[in-house]
Amino acid sequence: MIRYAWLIPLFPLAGVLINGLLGSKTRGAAGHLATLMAGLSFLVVLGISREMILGPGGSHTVAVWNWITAGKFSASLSFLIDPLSTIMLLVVTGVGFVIHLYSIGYMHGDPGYPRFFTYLNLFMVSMLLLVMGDNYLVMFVGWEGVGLCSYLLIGFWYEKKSASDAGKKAFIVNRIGDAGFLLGMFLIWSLTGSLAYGEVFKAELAAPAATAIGLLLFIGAMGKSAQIPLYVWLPDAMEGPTPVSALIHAATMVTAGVYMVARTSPIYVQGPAALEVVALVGALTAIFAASIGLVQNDIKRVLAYSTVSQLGFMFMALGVGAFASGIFHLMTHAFFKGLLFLGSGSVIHALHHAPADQQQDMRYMGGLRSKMPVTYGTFLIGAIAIAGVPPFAGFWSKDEILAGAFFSGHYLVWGLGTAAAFMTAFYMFRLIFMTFHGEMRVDHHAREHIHESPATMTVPLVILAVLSVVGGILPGFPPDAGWIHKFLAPSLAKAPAAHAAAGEGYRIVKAAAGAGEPGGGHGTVGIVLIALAIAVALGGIALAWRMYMRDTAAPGRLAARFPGLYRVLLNKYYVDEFYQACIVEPIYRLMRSLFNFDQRVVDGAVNGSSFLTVWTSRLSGLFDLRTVDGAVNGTASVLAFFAQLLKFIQSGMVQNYLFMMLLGVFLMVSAYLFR
Amino acid sequence: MGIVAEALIALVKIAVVLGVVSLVVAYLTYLERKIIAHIQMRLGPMRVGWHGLLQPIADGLKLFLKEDIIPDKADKIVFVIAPVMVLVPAFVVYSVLPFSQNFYITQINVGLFFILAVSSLGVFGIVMAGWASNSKYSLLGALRSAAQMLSYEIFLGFSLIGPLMLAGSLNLQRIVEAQGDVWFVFYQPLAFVVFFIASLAETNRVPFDLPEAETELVAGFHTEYSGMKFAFFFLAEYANIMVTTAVAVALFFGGWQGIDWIPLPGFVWYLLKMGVLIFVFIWLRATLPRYRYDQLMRLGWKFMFPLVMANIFLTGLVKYLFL
Amino acid sequence: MELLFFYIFAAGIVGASLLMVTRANVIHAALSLVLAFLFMAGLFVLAGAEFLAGVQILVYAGGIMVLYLFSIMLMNVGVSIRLRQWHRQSVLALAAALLLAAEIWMVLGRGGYPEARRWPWKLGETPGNVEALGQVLYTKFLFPFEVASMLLLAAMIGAIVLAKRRITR
Amino acid sequence: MIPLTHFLALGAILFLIGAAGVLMRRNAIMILLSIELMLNSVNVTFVGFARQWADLTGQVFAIFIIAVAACEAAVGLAILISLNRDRQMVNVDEINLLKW
Repeated sequence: MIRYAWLIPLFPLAGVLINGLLGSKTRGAAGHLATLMAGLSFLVVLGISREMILGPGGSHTVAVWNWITAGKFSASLSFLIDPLSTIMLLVVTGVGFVIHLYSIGYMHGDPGYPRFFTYLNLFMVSMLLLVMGDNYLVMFVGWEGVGLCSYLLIGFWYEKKSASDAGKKAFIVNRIGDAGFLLGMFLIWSLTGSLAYGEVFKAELAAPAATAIGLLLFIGAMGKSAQIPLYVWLPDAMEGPTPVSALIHAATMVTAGVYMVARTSPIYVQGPAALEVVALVGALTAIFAASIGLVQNDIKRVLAYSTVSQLGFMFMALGVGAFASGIFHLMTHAFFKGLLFLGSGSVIHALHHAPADQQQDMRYMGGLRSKMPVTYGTFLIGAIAIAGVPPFAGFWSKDEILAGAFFSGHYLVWGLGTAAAFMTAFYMFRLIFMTFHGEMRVDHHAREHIHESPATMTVPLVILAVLSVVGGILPGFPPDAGWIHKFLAPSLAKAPAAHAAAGEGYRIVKAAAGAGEPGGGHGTVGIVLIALAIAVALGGIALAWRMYMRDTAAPGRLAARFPGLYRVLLNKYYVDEFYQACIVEPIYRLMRSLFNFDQRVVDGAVNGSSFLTVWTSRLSGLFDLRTVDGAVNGTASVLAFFAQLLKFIQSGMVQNYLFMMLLGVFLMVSAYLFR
Repeated sequence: MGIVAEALIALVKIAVVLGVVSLVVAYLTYLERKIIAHIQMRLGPMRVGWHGLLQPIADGLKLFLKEDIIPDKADKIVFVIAPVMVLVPAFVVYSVLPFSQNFYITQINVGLFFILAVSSLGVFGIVMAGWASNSKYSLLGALRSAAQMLSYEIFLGFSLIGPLMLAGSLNLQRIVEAQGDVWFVFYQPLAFVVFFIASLAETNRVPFDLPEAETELVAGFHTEYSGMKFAFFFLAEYANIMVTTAVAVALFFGGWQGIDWIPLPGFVWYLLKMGVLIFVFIWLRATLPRYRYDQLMRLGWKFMFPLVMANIFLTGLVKYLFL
Repeated sequence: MELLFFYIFAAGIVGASLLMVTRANVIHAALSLVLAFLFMAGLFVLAGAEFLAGVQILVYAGGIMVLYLFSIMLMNVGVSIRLRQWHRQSVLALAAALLLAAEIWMVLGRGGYPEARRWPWKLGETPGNVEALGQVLYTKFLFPFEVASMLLLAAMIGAIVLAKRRITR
Repeated sequence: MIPLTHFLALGAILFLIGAAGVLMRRNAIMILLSIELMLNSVNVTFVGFARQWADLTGQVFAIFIIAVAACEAAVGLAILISLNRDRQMVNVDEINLLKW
């Protein structure tokens, strides 16, 4: 089965070709076709993962075709099937298939229906290339492909200015990250002479080199996975259709950075400083985004900031060396965040008769529980899962991350993470209470149109809800020694034994934990940590209940008491404004000053010289007419001389250019001869 | 055997083949006139010799002795080279034809490819002649023939791929041997039909004689030619007919292989089969009207091209599945 | 013997190409080029590339050059014969070309090429050049081959679009 | 045996004749013909190398060059024909709208 791995991206590619070229013919069938294609590749993935999980596993390379061979450089289009890519394939095709199914209902009747599914399938192809490629070049192709699809899908309703702006923003911000990735790739190639994982990871790198590679690649991951400071595009990306937000901007694409860092873990462990940066950036992002999420009123924006925050958790895990936990969290997050997004889509779908600015605003919702029981139930499961209440999925992975941070001696990271977990629980239940409980604040006109969504939308919700319940405990119990750790172990590097930050404190804690292995999670400290995590989650929920159910005036009072803090949070720490003022504006100002320079100095010089000419000619006209004529003609002939010279180069005649080419060849051969 | 002896033997073979071909070609003109005459209920040439048997020789003498006119405004060099350029490829092709098991001038492993390549050069003579004459009729004839021969060469080439795939060799002797049991015409009827039509067009024969359509273009590309140069064009046309029929016999009708219990030498069988095909050529001329130019192109590109492609595909499929 | 034939063919090619470059009449130039191609086919046979020699005649001489002649006849070149033939940069270009020739001469003079190998088959044998070429072309070079066919298709469509007369309705 | 340098020298000579033709002639058709010659000079070189190493790659690429030459001829001639139809000229140095 594994040798048929090339079928996985081929099915969605067929969908792209059919829907993309014959979209006007397939129209209504486009969604079913695209879903079928996603389902077929999911089936292949299931077959492969059956062999990988139940069978011998191992690492397999499926060569498709030798792509580039130039001198010493060679890259092939070949796929790597190993435990890590198997997990990613399951997530991508599984969640992808469910969301395709959901989109059939959600996008029904949209004028761009076939276009939407073409993009969605194209995204699948790119994401699969990214995940399956066995070298950095193929991964980069996928990386750029998902970026393109993200741009296309955010700006799917391009007639809306905010949507097309958001698309452009995502594209440009990603480009900064991609430049980092590209530089990292160059560095890898120049240091190891190859881009294939197998050969790159075998190479022994000096710590500074590995750190440099790690940091450059992490810049790429920052862009794609929305980490500080390149996270600004993700909240705006919610302008796209909700299934897109669920698939691309929650479950799969934004985790590409996590996957990439995990895949590159053999390099990262050789440059521990890079890992420190990853951990710190992850922790900061987690708490930063979570704090913004506390006060947002747009339902999708809350989820978007939550995504940024959870991605921060994943990077935290990678940074502290708990690679498997990071991937584990990636997987569980794909389940419950996909679920939450789809649930919010269902809510928005129900409210599409409300005024446009109220459809996504939680202040105009409330009391939807009785009208949409399935959506409510599944949404609640997702919220509990993300809050980290056992035995739901989020608990297992998040607890592992926090424990990993603690036991590797990253107390600051652990503290930030715990605080972020508390906030997560709070804002998720704030969202639940504001949306589904309390009195109904929906516009009167839209009230009678509220209804439960059709089956194509609720079935995916139920599927994901089930996964959110069992997706954590099945592979992740017992903590830090669950099945997923054993499965992933061959693909990932071992965490560096003595972590840079792990100093004296680490040893003390290790002694206190009484467990031999770092990150073992057993012993008294481990149990205390678990209890603390549960307490934090429940505390967040309780606080939300107190503020939004029992004492509904409390939030207002709080905002009134800390007006500055509230405004800062509401305005997302003014980061967008900061970028506008510090990066975009200076560029504009530079251009304006250049323009002014051109106007004043250059034009001034020209005008001045003409003035000078007039003046001198007038003067010498009095003096001697012949001298003037001579001077003028002289100037003209000098100009003409240079013009003739320059004209020769820019003649517009092909043959002149070809002559230059021949001269170039001549010079090159000369260089070879007389070197 | 020394190089000199080898060269001498080769020269003798060449002389024999050329002599026979020239003679046969001369009598082909007689045959054509006679057959068409009888089809049209006439007698044909009767005066020179018994039933006009010496007519070709008389014609040859006449052409040989006639004044050789070169038009004033013509491009002299090209005008003179053109007839040679037509005749040479037509004769060169005979060097690889397997007239019998043992009798051939040479045998090369790319024989069929060689024939295609060399016969594709024939069009140059026609184009040169048409252009050098500096006459409207000639130029039109040349343009027509350039487009026509270029197009039909493609179908001609593609139609040969079918038998080629069955024989698995480009060597004509191998191809003939591969037809020991069944002639390829039975395996490849489509290919043969296309080949036959394309060779009609390649040799500028009715119903594809547009380059020399006497009702529109006087005599097409050779309007301005006379005397020996005209004879060259004439010879080349019949030589080409013989070549295409010879190729057809080698590829589709089992070459020199005959019926076992009739003890005839191989080359007799070969010539007999060629004779039958040549008779069909002449027969067609007496029967069919001429195609219009657009009809010619449509027939080629829209009908024969897909047909021959389908034939190749089917042959490949059958060969892959059953052989 | 081989060397003698090589010199004959090389002289033919060079002579015909010089003739081609210097003709005022485009038709004469094209015909000289055909001559050069025929010699070149001979050269290819000499170098053991029989199939290539055939392709050279069939495609180049019999196809592409006929296309040239055909187009030239469509274009009425009579006028251009009477115009100035040489570009203004001729002298410079010639000088540069000669200089380059001298340089290439020097490069070739350095020599140092490895010993020539023999083809594993003889000229004219049946499992020979053609079969081997087909084997390589449809396996190792299948992808370039497909690309070349796509290129031909694109060129065909492009040529039709470019040369077609706009029919205004 | 023919030395490899013979093939290379022949190729270089042909290439330079072609290049000179491209650079020195005004007539567009002459330029196209010269380009054909240049392409063929590369073929000669390829075939020479193929023989030297008894490796068919050179011949395969010569075939590809012929395919490319066919494309070039078709498109080039199509451009010339439409140019000739619109402007009645074939001299390349008169096509200089790019210069102003």
